[in-house]
Amino acid sequence: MKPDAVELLRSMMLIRAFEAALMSRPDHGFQLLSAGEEAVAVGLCAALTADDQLLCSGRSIGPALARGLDPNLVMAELLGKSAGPCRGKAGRGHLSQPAAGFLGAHAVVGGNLSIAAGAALAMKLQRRPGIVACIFGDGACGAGALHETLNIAALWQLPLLLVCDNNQISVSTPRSEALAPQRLSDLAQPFGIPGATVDGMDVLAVRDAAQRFADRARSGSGPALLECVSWRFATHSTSTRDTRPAGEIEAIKARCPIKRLTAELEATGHLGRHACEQLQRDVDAAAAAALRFADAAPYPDVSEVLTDVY
Amino acid sequence: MKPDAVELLRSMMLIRAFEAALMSRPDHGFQLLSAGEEAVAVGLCAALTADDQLLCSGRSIGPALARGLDPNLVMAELLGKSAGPCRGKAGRGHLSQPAAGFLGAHAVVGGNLSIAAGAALAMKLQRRPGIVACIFGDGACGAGALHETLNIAALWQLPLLLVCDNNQISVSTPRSEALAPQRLSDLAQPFGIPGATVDGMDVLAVRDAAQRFADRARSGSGPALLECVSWRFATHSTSTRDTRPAGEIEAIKARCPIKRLTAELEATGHLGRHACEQLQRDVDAAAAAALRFADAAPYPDVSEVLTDVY
Amino acid sequence: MFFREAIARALREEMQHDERVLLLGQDVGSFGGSYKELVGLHRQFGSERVRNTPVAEAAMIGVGVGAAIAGLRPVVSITYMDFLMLGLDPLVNYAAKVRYKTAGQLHAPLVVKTTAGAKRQGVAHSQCIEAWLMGVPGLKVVAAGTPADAYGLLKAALREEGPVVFVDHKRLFPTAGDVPTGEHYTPIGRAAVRRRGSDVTIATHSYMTLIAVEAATRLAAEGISCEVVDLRSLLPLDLATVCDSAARTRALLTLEEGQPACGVGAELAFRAREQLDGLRIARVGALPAPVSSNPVLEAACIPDVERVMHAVRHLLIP
Amino acid sequence: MFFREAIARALREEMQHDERVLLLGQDVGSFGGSYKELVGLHRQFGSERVRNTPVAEAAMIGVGVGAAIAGLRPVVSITYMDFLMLGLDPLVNYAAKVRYKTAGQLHAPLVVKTTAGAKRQGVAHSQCIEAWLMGVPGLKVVAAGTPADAYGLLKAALREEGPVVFVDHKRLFPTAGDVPTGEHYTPIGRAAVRRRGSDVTIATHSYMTLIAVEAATRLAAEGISCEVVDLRSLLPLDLATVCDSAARTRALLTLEEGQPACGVGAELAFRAREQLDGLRIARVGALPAPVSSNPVLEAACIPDVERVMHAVRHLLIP
Ligand SMILES: Cc1ncc(C[n+]2csc(CCOP(=O)(O)OP(=O)(O)O)c2C)c(N)n1
Ligand SMILES: Cc1ncc(C[n+]2csc(CCOP(=O)(O)OP(=O)(O)O)c2C)c(N)n1
Ligand SMILES: [Mg+2]
Ligand SMILES: [Mg+2]
Repeated sequence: MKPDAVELLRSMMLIRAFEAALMSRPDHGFQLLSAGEEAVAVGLCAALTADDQLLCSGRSIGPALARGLDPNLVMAELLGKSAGPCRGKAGRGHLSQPAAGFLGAHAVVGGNLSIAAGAALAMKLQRRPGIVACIFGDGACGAGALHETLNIAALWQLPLLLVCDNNQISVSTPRSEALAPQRLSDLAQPFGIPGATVDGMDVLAVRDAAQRFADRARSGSGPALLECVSWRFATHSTSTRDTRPAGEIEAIKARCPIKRLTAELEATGHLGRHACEQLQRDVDAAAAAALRFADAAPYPDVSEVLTDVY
Repeated sequence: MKPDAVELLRSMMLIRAFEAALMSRPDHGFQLLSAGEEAVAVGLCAALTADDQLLCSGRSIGPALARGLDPNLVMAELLGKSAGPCRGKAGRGHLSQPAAGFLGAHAVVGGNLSIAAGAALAMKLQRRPGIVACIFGDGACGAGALHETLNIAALWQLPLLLVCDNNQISVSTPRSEALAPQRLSDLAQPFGIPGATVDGMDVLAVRDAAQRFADRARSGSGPALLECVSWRFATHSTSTRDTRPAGEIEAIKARCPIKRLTAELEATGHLGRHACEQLQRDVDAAAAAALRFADAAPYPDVSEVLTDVY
Repeated sequence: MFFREAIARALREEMQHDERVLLLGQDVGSFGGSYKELVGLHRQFGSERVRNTPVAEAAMIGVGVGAAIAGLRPVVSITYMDFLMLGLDPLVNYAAKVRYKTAGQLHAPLVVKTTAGAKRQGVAHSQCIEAWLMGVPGLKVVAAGTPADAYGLLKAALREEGPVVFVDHKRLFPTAGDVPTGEHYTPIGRAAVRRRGSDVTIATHSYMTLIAVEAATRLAAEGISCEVVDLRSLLPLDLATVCDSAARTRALLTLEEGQPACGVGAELAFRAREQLDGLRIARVGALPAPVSSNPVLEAACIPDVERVMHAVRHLLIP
Repeated sequence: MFFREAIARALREEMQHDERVLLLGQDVGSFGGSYKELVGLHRQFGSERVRNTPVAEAAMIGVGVGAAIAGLRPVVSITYMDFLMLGLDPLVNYAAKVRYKTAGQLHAPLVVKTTAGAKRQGVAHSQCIEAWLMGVPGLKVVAAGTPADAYGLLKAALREEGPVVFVDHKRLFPTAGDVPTGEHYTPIGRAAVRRRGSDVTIATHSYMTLIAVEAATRLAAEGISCEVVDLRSLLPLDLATVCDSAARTRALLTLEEGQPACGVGAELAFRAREQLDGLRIARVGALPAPVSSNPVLEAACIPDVERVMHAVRHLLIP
């Protein structure tokens, strides 16, 4: 087991704690939570460097924090405060901080795929060292955008890592009702793009697969499609009802990627109970601080309604 | 060799003769010709029945005639005359005659794919015996429409036969520059849809493959993707310049599906030289008659500009 | 009855009447639609006729049109009007033109139901692009402002021979209002006067009708009498009702939630002035900016009661 | 110089100046564009910077925007404006909003070049939907009517910080006109007076400018003096130039090839009347029908010199 596994654990725990803190402010409107899917974002980001850029779907809290964005700023943005990197204009669904390697979220399902390809084209033509990674849901795999992007990425051998966070559901629609392919990573095959499917609840498996594909893209060998099979713990958004039976949700929660890594680290002696509790206190404190920071920050001034349009 | 091979030959010859006649009227504007690709339309249509519907791209002369539309009416439509099935409103690119099993052409590349799926859904839900076939170009394989349609067709097990007339070029862009997949029929694989690639210059091969997939769809076993590798003899449209070197075009023309079937039929004794010449006279006469019919027909009245809008 | 229930009722009745009616869309199944406006339909009609689709707006509309020309009467639900953009090709380039280009051989009785408007969902889930559709010959476009019209217009749309876009609104689903218990159809192409008045005509549609009525109520206290016309149908436009009203009031305020540039109000103003010389006109719409999910910025961007009141007062300054 | 050559020249110069400029589109390579308006670029700049794409309008614009936010200055060629519909999601929902939603962290210097208008290509290759774009904050929209402006506006578009849609026209490519040999930029947001006159102002854009000038020439023989304003920029609109002219003539005819409903003329009329009380206004646009490839029906549908002359005469009846 690599030494940075504890860091991955901390990162996942931070996301979970951050979302718990966020949930104490339902007055700020609905949010799309990453709980259950932390391993996908964290595993992927472990394979990215400062030269790279990450894009994602509207389910963006996990990706943003995994990419290393300051929780204070992320919380401010989500609550619509001007201390956010987008001055509260993006809010949920459109969070970004390009200077931190996070081209960010776009709430149109599948909408970020071709944009990520374009960013990868720029990287390649400008001979910059980075690659572009893009996280999207299983839902996006029904959209033509994936096909068009796979084809162009393959033709132009773009340094692009497409990561499907397949939580097996789109709002209420189970993946099986919306997607004919047995394995979503097979969609890459006809284009000659390498694909792999990994357990998205296993952060180390995600990281290793992402690392392999990222190295490949970095070396100029072109794009890849990584499918991470995960489970969504919460409802689609915090204002959406769940159609899954309560028992099923309990079973899903038992597969928690945080519990799983914790158990592994404890079993292999890489993490003691005490250190684990300390981690929890740390991330809880960071989340609480983020909420305090965001609460203290002002809303944007009403005049900003007309700034940065052109 | 099946006894109807001579009929297939006649159908291909009619398309060729029809287009030659049409070309004597450049004053009517550009046309998208099917020369070289007759075997695809004719082979497919040999597998369709009166219960079925055919859709195609803007390159629609071959498909329309192969489907059995009256050449007189087709010519009238192409020349914008009110004797056409669409009263000259459709003209090139949008020709149709649904009552004859030809839902017809749509000049948006890839635009007919999902429409064909919808028609197939109607067939299925209304428990009608027919299937829907849709011819599209290699160019359309770069469009997301194909992906979305394959997925839905597979999920809903639609009686849909998708036929890619892969003439290996889109306007001036060679297929290799626009499409990463090695075999376009592989695009069906991830969806669990059967696919096959056949020689699109061999009308019997096209017919046999189409028959197999049509029977399958008819029996309720769902969609299929048939790729027919063909060659475009003419320029993209009659007003477009060619970027292919003259020598290449000569080589292409040597692969003529009509010559090929004629030679086979002659070699196997199914067709004598005399019968062949008679066929040629027949189709030439039919084409000339079509042109006379169309020439004699009036243009629509100017008042028709506002009819059939709603 | 709630607006959302009126939608479900209209669909239920039409699906009972006519086997050819079917519903396609994301999460239209047991989930019952993003705003519960389809609750119960899946249970009653099953997965054949109430079909969940993938997230593939282009194909959803394409499949809808294809099924329509082949004999069904599909309703395609596009959850957010912003994503209608993804399906404009089949809607505009095919559905709206198929009757014309086939000289009447084919027609496409398709209803596209979609939800416009802002409710804290941000730049790509808030737009109102109904004005785009008003320039598409071959389409009809309706937008209900009350539960009764949600019911009546949707039923009328399902009896049309050609494609109809039925626009509802996030903020309308939870509103309540009377819906006659007997079956009825709201004719497409007829506006409704929501409030009588004599000083100014406010012509609007969808959720903004509620804003207009509220502004009218508050302006009445200032001695200003507003007539509120709910357009209901945007294509065709009921110019007669607007002009009848404006001929009396001599002042027209158009109000829309979307962008005013090349908007509903611009069109209405042009046509009203062709009929009524010297009519005073003003328009209110969104500010020229994207609609943020930010509570401050969203509220600032889209029209509210204060802005309508201000515009009316300003219009009436002699 | 031909209009099509002016386009190639603008791109050539800007690609020489700025390595970040690249061209993406169907058949933009050695073929040189569907109207030969890109001839020579591929030979000069190679396949890295002049890239043929698959037929995938959505991804073409998406890739363009993505490259733009990441540091390039792409020109995406969408052969026919009808197919811009397929790419409206990345254009409207992303490119036009990215500066706003990131509060200026990102901007998208993207030019979408597309060809509008009818020239015997039928219902799905003839449309003019520029009015839709005029209601999209964050976009700029220009439409050249002369070779000099094709050159100057395209160069100006390539120096913008945000997305610009550059609309040309099938019937303009083979037209000729003077283009200054020195490098120049046509400022975006400024209309041009193409002909001076005193009785009526005709405000138009793109190919219709030629129709307007021709109508003006023929009306002069009847003693009617038309001033022709070529808008050139549709978003932003140069209201000042139109109003300066209309303030003198007291009559405004708007002319566009697209649908007039919620069109360019409706918007211009609304805004001109806010400035100029009692201005007489009429508009000319396509008839409310799809544009057939049929020679009789196409000609009947879109505006021609006769219709413009008729509308001017009618407008000037006291
Ligand atoms: C083009 C488009 N259609 C519909 C929606 C509405 N919508 C928002 S999130 C979502 C579910 C997407 O599912 P998936 O891609 O699996 O992502 P997940 O929510 O599971 O993370 C949908 C349909 C949208 N945002 N964009
Ligand atoms: C969506 C769309 N984009 C672009 C065009 C312009 N166009 C017309 S035909 C054509 C070539 C299509 O190639 P292919 O599908 O291979 O058909 P072929 O012409 O070879 O029969 C193109 C790009 C179009 N009609 N539709
Ligand atoms: Mg999902
Ligand atoms: Mg081809």
